[in-house]
Amino acid sequence: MQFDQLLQYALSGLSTGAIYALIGIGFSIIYNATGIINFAQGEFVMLGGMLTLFFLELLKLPIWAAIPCAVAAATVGGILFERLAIRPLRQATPINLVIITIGGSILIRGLAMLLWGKDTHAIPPFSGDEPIAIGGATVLPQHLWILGITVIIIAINKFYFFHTISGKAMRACAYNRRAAGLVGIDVRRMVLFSFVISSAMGAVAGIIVAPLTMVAYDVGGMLGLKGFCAAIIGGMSSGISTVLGGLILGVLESLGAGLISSGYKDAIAFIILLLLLFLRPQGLFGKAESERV
Amino acid sequence: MLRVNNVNTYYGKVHALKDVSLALGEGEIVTLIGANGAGKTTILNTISGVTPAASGEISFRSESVTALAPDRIVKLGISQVPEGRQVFKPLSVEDNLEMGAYLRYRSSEKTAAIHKDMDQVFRLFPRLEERRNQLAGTMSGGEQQMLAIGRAMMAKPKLLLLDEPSMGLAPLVVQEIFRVLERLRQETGMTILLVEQNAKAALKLADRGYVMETGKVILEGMADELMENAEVKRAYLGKEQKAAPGT
Amino acid sequence: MKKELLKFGAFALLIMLAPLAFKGGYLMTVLVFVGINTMLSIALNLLLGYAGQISLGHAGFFGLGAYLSGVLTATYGWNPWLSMALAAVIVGIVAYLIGFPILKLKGHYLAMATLGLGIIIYIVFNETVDLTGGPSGLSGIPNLSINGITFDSDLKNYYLVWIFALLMVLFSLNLANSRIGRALRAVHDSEVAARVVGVNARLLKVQIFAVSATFCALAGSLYAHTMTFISPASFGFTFSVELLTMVVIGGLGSIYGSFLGAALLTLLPEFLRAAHDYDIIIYGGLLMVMVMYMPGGLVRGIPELYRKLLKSKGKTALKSEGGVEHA
Amino acid sequence: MLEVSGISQVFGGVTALDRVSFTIAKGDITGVIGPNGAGKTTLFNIITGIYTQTAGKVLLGGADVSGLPPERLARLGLVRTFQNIELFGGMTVHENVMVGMHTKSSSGLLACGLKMPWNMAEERRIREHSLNWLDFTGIPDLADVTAGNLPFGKGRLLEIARALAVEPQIILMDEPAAGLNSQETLELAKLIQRIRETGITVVLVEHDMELIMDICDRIVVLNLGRKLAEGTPREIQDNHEVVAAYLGEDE
Amino acid sequence: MKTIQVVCSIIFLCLACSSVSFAADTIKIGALFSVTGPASFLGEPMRNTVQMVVDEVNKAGGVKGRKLELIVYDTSGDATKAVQLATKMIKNDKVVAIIGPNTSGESMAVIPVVEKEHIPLVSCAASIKITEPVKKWVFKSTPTDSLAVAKIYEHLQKSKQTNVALLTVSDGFGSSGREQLKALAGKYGIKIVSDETYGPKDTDMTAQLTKIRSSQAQAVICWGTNPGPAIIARNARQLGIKPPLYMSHGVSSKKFIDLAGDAAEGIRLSSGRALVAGMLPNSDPQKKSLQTFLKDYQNHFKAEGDTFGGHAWDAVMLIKNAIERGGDSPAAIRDQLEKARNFSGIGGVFNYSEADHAGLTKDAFVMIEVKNKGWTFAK
Repeated sequence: MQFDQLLQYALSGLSTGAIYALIGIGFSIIYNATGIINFAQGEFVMLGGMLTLFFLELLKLPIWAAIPCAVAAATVGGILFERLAIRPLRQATPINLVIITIGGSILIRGLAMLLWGKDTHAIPPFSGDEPIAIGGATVLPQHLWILGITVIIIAINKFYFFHTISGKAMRACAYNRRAAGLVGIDVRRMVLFSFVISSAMGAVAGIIVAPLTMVAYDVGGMLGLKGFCAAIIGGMSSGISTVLGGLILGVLESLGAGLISSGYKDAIAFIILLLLLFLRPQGLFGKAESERV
Repeated sequence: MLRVNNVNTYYGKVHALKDVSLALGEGEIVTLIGANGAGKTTILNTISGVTPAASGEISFRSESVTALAPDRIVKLGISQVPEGRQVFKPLSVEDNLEMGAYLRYRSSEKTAAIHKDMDQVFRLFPRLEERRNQLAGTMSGGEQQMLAIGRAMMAKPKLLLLDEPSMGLAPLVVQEIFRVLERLRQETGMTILLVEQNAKAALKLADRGYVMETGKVILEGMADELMENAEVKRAYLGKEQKAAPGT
Repeated sequence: MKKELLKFGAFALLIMLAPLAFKGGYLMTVLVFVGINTMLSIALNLLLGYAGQISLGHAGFFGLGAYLSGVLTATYGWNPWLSMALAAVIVGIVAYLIGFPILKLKGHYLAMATLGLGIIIYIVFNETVDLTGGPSGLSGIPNLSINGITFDSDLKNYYLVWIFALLMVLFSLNLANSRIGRALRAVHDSEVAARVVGVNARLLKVQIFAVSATFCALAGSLYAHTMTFISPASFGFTFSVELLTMVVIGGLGSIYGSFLGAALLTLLPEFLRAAHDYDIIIYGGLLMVMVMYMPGGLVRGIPELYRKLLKSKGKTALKSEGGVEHA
Repeated sequence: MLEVSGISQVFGGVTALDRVSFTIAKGDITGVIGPNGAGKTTLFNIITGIYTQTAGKVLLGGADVSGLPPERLARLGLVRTFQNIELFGGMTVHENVMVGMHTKSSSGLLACGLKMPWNMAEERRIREHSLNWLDFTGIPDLADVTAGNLPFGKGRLLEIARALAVEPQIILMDEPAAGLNSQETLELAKLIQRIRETGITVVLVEHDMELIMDICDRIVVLNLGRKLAEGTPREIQDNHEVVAAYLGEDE
Repeated sequence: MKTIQVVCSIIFLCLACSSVSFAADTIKIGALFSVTGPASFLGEPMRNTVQMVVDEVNKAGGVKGRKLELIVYDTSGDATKAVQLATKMIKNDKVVAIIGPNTSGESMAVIPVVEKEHIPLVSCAASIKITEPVKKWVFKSTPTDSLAVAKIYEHLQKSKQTNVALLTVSDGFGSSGREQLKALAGKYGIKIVSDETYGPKDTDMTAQLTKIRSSQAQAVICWGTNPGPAIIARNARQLGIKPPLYMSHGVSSKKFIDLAGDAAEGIRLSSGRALVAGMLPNSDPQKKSLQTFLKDYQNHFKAEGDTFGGHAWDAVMLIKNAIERGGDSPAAIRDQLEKARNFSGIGGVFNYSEADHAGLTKDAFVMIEVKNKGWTFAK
């Protein structure tokens, strides 16, 4: 019984954590390319879910068509955001960037509210909702979709960043913008790319999680913060450490809720985050040398 | 091939280049020497578009490149090997070289051609081939310098700008690097603008040289002439103290 | 120095006479909150504008002040003034202690840590139901009173709050023009250079963090005693962000800017009410536009705008003259 | 006055400094020179407490000050300037120098905010006293200019005035002549000599050899992280190793 | 400094202008709802309903020949704003009575204002604290949560389920429910074996439910508003939780069934009669009001009216009736409200008195069960 419980906590935590991881990677990609913490990242998660709903219900598209349309539309949103809010900024101090992305997130949320109303909506699961037993625990098919798609996205990411020219150029740019310019990489293009990728990833996260959690115009805030946490735990890397960061956060939350106190579970997550920042500001897996100050 | 006419550049409030003019002919190796802070690096960065000129004119193959962005200038055939190497440390040696050819990939040049050039870089620097899958950050300073040169060559430049390739390197390594530059010139006939503090090594390699001091070109001439010029030594070490002290 | 005093005098006079214009209308209520928000944004500005350290958790200190004061008076029947003083001291000490580890962090990491701190405090308000009343809030907090005068009307509260706010303005102005204020601004401009000439940057940052938190706690106590009811929702992350916005929109490093920012953001909903549901969009959009086109905040942006307007007037005048010539 | 003994610094496997030792005598002007990448700036950063060395000791007036943070060193009378001048750009020239008197004043935060009488008196002293240093460096007429708007050369003078306001025993200058024109460099040389006359020990890292050779009493040469030579300007100019390090080896 | 003065004077001038109120021969009623913010799902139908009722009343000739004028402000769920806006309605708009706010926190915050200014308030929030102890000027139309708790406990008692697990949301609604659930348990011989909470924005409650599963609970009571309970219903189904799931009236709208889908089947909840209006016997005193409300709402908004809107309907009607009986001064409205008897509204049959400003009994609630994506009376 005790083991079954633990298994259930772990499984629930993993699927929540996978979402945090996807959002967290979105944060890291933009951060590495531009040095910006994009507080509007959570809104792309919301857009993913809301747009899927829009294509499903209003345009009556089948789900397999609605999803790519939603991702594409959210990505366009990301491009617009970069072009209209980030690029024209004259004094791009960190504080101004924080405020402009917060302003952007309020704006996007407001637009979504006006367009689609304040109601919460359900989205049908991709393949039924008959629980599947794993050991003494149960999961839904959607959980498997979440884990599966997360793995695929991370694999695609890995492939992109390590095996394509454009991906390598982005890493080069993240490491040393000036040298990247000197070999002919257009830095502004890479910044735009980073917004494209992370808005698309945010949207995917929003879509795969929507059948479980439902969507409303205001779901982005908290998810965004948790994703940010995951990215910090992972040391702002756009790779596996942020994934681990997300999973650890998800599992800790789930265990915290199950074993300690459900009321304080978010507090537990944030206390761990604070301790981590105090003791290892470079993230749980970062090397001490790559200290970011 | 390259003409720099009366260029003035500012770093914030510092007037780093004062009416600097120089010229390079096709196939020439020209060196720019002078003490630190003389403005040598600034010239290279101004040519590369990193720190644009406030006034003056730069033309490459009779085309103006004065106000272009760095990536456009690379596209026209000017590659810089920056001071302090600045290789992409988290990327492997091979990836670094691929990044050098970034624009060629973007203009969808055949991968085979690019790989052929990579093999040529490996021929020049066999040590890079041994370490092709190693992360650039884990290599020694000399190897990183070789990689930086290789990376710049991958763009198939017509003009190579080299910024202090000997900086912080042990004498033996410096010798090796200069030997490679010599070979590079023999094999490809590449035009090179070499910024060096190590004046002897640079002048030995170069056809011509310019001497800079506090943002100005104070001397120019054939390499062997400059080698003998006492003024060069003065530019480095200050005027001789033997003659009446206090002047 | 004299100029500075004159400025303050004029400002104080303006504030003290403002009620005459409204005759106890509802705007007095709003102006009470402008006062409280001015205190809060001054507090944050001391930290952000002077010492250059961001905080996304200041609503937490505001809440701590409000709850300490509220619980001590409403539940334990303490004297409001005493509980207010105690709340300020406790919050100051807590901030001082937590300041050492937290201010070691920089930039986005500091933002994240303070954000986390704010959320933890918020959760504690929510969860310690027996003490705070939890999400339903805490009611029955008494008004402050002195010499038999109870601060129970908007007008009285206005003067109560603004006397505190003006004292804070004065304190902050004094501080800004003192060795400590200069050292803080020096740390902001170049930490390494400040340290090299003997400024203990770390200690100074922690001290100002504690002062900033104490100011927030005072504002919180005043809020609790004027509202007589508090609930955790007023002290969440959103409010921290709103405070940050006030400071940036008002103008970093300017005490009067803090007032402008607080006034604008507190009064803005009054103007946006006409826009109904569109207000959130206008709010978000305005935030972005302000940062884009007035990155120095109102306090620098307005004079600049004014100059530009003058210039463009001059230009059009010139142009028309030119036109005449050509004609 | 200042003694550096056996300083080594390793950055991520690369040795930037290798067992560097030398002593600086009280009242001297000492130059530290060397080609690019020789480790001069690293050494400077170690002495002034910005980096902590991997090995070795720094002694100030006989006391071990290794690893002390810069603010402590300032109180012990060691102060520095920066190559790319680090001014407090948002403050006036006068205020910049007033910050320099931080260690020579003591009012606490509360006293400052509440304008206590003793704080007022101290403030007046700081205000007046700091003007002397502007006079000393020859920029008293710029007192009310915002530091960020100063031309580079004047900024350099301000930085020195601010450092002098600390009333140090020893001042380290990182490339003070960088970015100055020849007239300004000349004035700088005079200023440095006047500083020495007040009894302050001066250490320079400099590339302007003329300046170094003109005003230094002793010179320390670094190359590739090691101490290459040490001596009077004459000795250094005649040292073959130094010439080789600068101009390249004769093969 | 000049600029500051200029700016200040501009701001003050603007405000002075905007605060001029126009006198007209209408009866002004204020309404405070959080049309945006976390409780907007309550505030929006309430605002719609109030607007609708006022329009209908005016169409029918108004009250005693005078038109009603509605002043609605959005509090966006912020207690501070609620207080400001309440003051604004009273001082600038000169309203004679206020409806709302719809959250307990905001209502509690507004109470000192109306008490001081002597303006009657009919709150649309659930917390028992609003009218207990009785405050002279404060009434409430939304049934107190303790009544809903009593109804559920009565049901559990009947079916002999004594061990219950609580899963409540950590916002005003949930924590007030949790308090009542704990307070009344003893009275009905109920034992609380597990007491869990979740955050209003949480997306997965399997951890809490797993813990509940391992307890000895015979029933699970969830207190929250959408979407949380829908997620809980789905999580419970996923985990195969056997004990029946009880919900509060916080989910009594069709929306809940839409969100929870199949997982909603069999869930029981305490609710007002609006959900089952069609199934009520004609003898039910509320039937007429319910049908009017539902019909009007359908006509106006092309959507199904829910209980939440209903609470606002009751509030306006109570005030309207009070004005009809006694005139339009705030004091008269207050006195007449206190004398309201046997008013059959949407939320129940109201009987206000000097000692009771909530006016309802637990019979305001019925136990309902979800069956075939619809509602039936629970056995």
